[in-house]
Amino acid sequence: MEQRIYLDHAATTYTKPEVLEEMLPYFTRKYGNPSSVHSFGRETRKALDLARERVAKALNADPGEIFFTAGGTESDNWAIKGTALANQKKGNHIITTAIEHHAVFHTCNYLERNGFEVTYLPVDKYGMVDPEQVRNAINDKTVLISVMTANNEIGTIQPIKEIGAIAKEKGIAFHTDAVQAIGSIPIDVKEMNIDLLSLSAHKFYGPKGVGALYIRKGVKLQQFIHGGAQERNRRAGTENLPAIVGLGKAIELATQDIPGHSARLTALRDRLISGILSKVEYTRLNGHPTMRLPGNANFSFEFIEGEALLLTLDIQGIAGSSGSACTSGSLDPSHVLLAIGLPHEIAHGSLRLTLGDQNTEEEIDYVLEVIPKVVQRLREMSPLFNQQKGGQKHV
Amino acid sequence: MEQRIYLDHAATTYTKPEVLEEMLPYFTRKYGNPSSVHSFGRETRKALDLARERVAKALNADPGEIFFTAGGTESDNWAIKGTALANQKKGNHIITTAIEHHAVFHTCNYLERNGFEVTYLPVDKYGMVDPEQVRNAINDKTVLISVMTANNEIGTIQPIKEIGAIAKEKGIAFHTDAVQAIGSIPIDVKEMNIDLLSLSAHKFYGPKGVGALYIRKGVKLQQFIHGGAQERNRRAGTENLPAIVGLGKAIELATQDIPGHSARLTALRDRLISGILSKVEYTRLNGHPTMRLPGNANFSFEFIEGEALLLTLDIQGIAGSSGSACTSGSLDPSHVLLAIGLPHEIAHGSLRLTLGDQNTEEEIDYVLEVIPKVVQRLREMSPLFNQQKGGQKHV
Amino acid sequence: MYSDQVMDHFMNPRNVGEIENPDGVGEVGNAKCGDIMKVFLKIENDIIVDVKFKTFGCGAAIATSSMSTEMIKGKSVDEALALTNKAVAEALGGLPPVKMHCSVLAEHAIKAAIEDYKKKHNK
Amino acid sequence: MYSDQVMDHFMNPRNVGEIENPDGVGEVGNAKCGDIMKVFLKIENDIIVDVKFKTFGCGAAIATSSMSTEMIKGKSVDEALALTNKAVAEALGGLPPVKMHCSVLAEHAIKAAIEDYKKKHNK
Ligand SMILES: Cc1ncc(COP(=O)(O)O)c(C=O)c1O
Ligand SMILES: Cc1ncc(COP(=O)(O)O)c(C=O)c1O
Repeated sequence: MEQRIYLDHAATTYTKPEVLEEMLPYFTRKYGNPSSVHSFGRETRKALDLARERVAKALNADPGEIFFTAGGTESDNWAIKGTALANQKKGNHIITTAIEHHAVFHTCNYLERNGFEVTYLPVDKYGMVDPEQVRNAINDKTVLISVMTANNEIGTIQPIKEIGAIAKEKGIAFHTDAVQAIGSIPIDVKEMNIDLLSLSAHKFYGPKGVGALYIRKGVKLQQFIHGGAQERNRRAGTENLPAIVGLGKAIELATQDIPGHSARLTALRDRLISGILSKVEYTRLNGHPTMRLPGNANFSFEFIEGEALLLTLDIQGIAGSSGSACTSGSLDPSHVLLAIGLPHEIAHGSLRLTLGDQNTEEEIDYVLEVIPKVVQRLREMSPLFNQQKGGQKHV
Repeated sequence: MEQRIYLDHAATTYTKPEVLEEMLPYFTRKYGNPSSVHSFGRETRKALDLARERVAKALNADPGEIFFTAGGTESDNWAIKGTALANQKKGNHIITTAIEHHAVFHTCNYLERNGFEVTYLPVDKYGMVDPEQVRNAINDKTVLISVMTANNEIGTIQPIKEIGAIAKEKGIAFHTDAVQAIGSIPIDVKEMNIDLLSLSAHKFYGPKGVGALYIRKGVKLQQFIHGGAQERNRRAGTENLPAIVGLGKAIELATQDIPGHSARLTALRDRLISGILSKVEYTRLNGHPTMRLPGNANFSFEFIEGEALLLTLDIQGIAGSSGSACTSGSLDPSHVLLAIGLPHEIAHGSLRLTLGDQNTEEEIDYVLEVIPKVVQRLREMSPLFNQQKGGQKHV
Repeated sequence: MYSDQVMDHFMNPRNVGEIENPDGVGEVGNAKCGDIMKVFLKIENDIIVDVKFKTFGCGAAIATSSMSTEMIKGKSVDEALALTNKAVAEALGGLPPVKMHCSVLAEHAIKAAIEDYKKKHNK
Repeated sequence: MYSDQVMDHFMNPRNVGEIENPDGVGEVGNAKCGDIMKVFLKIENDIIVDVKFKTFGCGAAIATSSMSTEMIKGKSVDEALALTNKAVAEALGGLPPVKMHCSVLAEHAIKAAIEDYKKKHNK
């Protein structure tokens, strides 16, 4: 394998060198516990405060509203279980969508097994949620609305501000999983009426294993991880200082020029999308044509299966992902692809390519050369292909 | 401040350079998601497997029984809530001790607020739990026994093997918080009859923000963090690869020569303890004289308050910690010091010094020079001191 | 994830294609579940003289299709019927546990093709 | 955590000690809660001409003892009674929120000492 082209940035990114550099002293030299009285603690306490300010600034929040966690999944778990359990007296109904990440979806499933009622709102064929459906789903037992800012598989960006306004009007807590959105879409928790927001550093060139939950002042939330008094007594566990420092630096970098970054990725993405759609027949683009993350392209190639496609691309040096069941060992393909109405057999043949900072036009052109051949090869092996094209008859 | 002497290793340690070195490639070069099909994923998958094997080896467990978490606190939360919730049909009674870390203690408090009954076993004046008391506390609703391997404040090592045998005999799940024990005491989950064990890398020269939970095969445990299929579908969230790699390396290093490491620290510790006890009157050692962690020394100095002591030591370049309420902003001093029978006013005057790999005899001798002066100075300021010594009379 | 043998059979699958006027054809699986395999047999004197397949499915499905058709080529019908998915997986140097179900596909498709042959030839 | 002024008054506390035959003595707090402050006053013509303290407590308790005694030295009894813990904390460049309660100790101890003085002198 001569070159390797990474097109799986929605799964995880590398940590930027300048982010890692800021983290390094906190491993070996500045290692004190920020809760400690001594000088080792004071120097890390300062770094902790700075990171919190940087996250707050990126979201237009107050530093006191930012709580560090171990990642997007923990933030989602905390936001949803925490709100549900804190409002048990008020009601037991949660509204979310059919296309949430598993961190939200499985958490809601868990609550359903424990006495809560969850409405999973459908989406249109582009994966878009209708704010009016949110409004109509509200009943007097509704305690939480959770709608992701942008989808991790198909990239569709949701009307968060509109949904936030409805939640505010009705006095219901509104959570958004913005894990995929940070750095790609400007976020303003005040303007968008967001009460709770999850983010995860490794999606925007920060380190893995660290995230944050924004909790608007006054929002009722039960604690999720019990123990020591860290994070103003709300999230226990020795602070992961190097990672928190990295999160702070990464979010600062990621949000300093969202329009420029987004324009660059969008141009690459559209080159990729139009190239694939024009070169490979029986292919569709999943997600919204324009209201989509700048780095996200998601295709379904009929008659073939996604994992086989991924494996072949990998051998050609191209790293992508798929919504195929066979990449996960489960039998059903991605719930997101099914929710936008794809039949199972087409959902199985999906490929997600997500672009990042370092991808180039040359890389995209190489991908555009390889994919049509690979798809063709697999189709020729497929018993569905000839049948469909009316060539070889069923013997 | 010319020199700084770090004697707070029980709070957190630095990451060893050779551990950090093994971690570094996983930030910027080997950053793939180990669940991915492509080559970026395969190279991290291998690293994940190796780390799991290293942890398993250190505990005499199977790799399939090791689950990575974000730290000791999460491991404790998962073990305790997970067992309690998975066994609700069987019973609602938990046995633990009065000296657990807050990660266990507050988790048990939380369960008490949610319908569980918790027995907090007392300890003797050395902080030791009596296995017979564990046996006597068991009733037909008992679903979990949780006793820490060694205490983080006073260093007392518990009779884990004996307690494990009782739990096994009675068919009750046995969890131990071994966060302070790894690297200082040999652990063998089979021989010690441990069903669940928590550990945290930053306590043994690994990175912060990563830990593990050992779950014996067959032990029933509810999931704690819901989401993706990571960790064999039991702990969701993108794997924190750099940190997991660091945990693996650190536990290998920490367990390769426990007797040697322990002997070296014990010698330093005993030099510190006998020096303090001989040089400072009205002083006591907290914890067991011999069944204690090799790096742990914990003193109570009568008539003075711990935070004032810490602050002054810090100015002299010595970093320690205390069980004083005033370091945490709460009013009650450490529940551990109260549990071993210290009156409040004496608990307030406590100092914990915990040694690590790089501490030297010279450092200890410097500490032995400084502490008596500092204690004397604070005592002279204290209205309790003269009264007690019968010198100056109450005016 | 996959052994070298699996990757070899996946990238260079043996016996891909169709047979005109086959003596037996079997098709199992369905597109909804993400895998379909179709096997074509040419049989002379109860000996499988040629075999081809077409597969819609993941890497493991394609590799087991390739390996299993290799394993029955030149064998008697009874020998082919005795082929188990375990034997195919072993010949491939093992499959990841979550992929073992894919190897069943090939076993069943071959059995179906032989049944078809027997039915057509009244055996 | 602490301001420079707090650290200065903690490390170099002013007015530590006792006064023989004081005109007023006040002691507040208790060892159980982790802080005790005892204040000794020498008063002439309702003016505090000397003040000393002894404190068992944390850094903030010692620093506020030092600062508050400085602030009432040379003042009239009524001026001293008007001293608030907020004023002491401000003079120290602020205290961490969790430590504000420590500053109440000094205010109360001074008030107690003045009361003692008033009682002894029938004021
Ligand atoms: C939309 C979304 N939410 C939540 C998560 C979970 O984040 P993490 O894996 O960092 O816990 C992810 C990514 O995995 C995601 O894409
Ligand atoms: C005994 C014990 N248990 C649990 C923990 C919690 O570990 P962590 O802070 O890494 O979450 C600690 C340390 O803080 C500890 O000493």
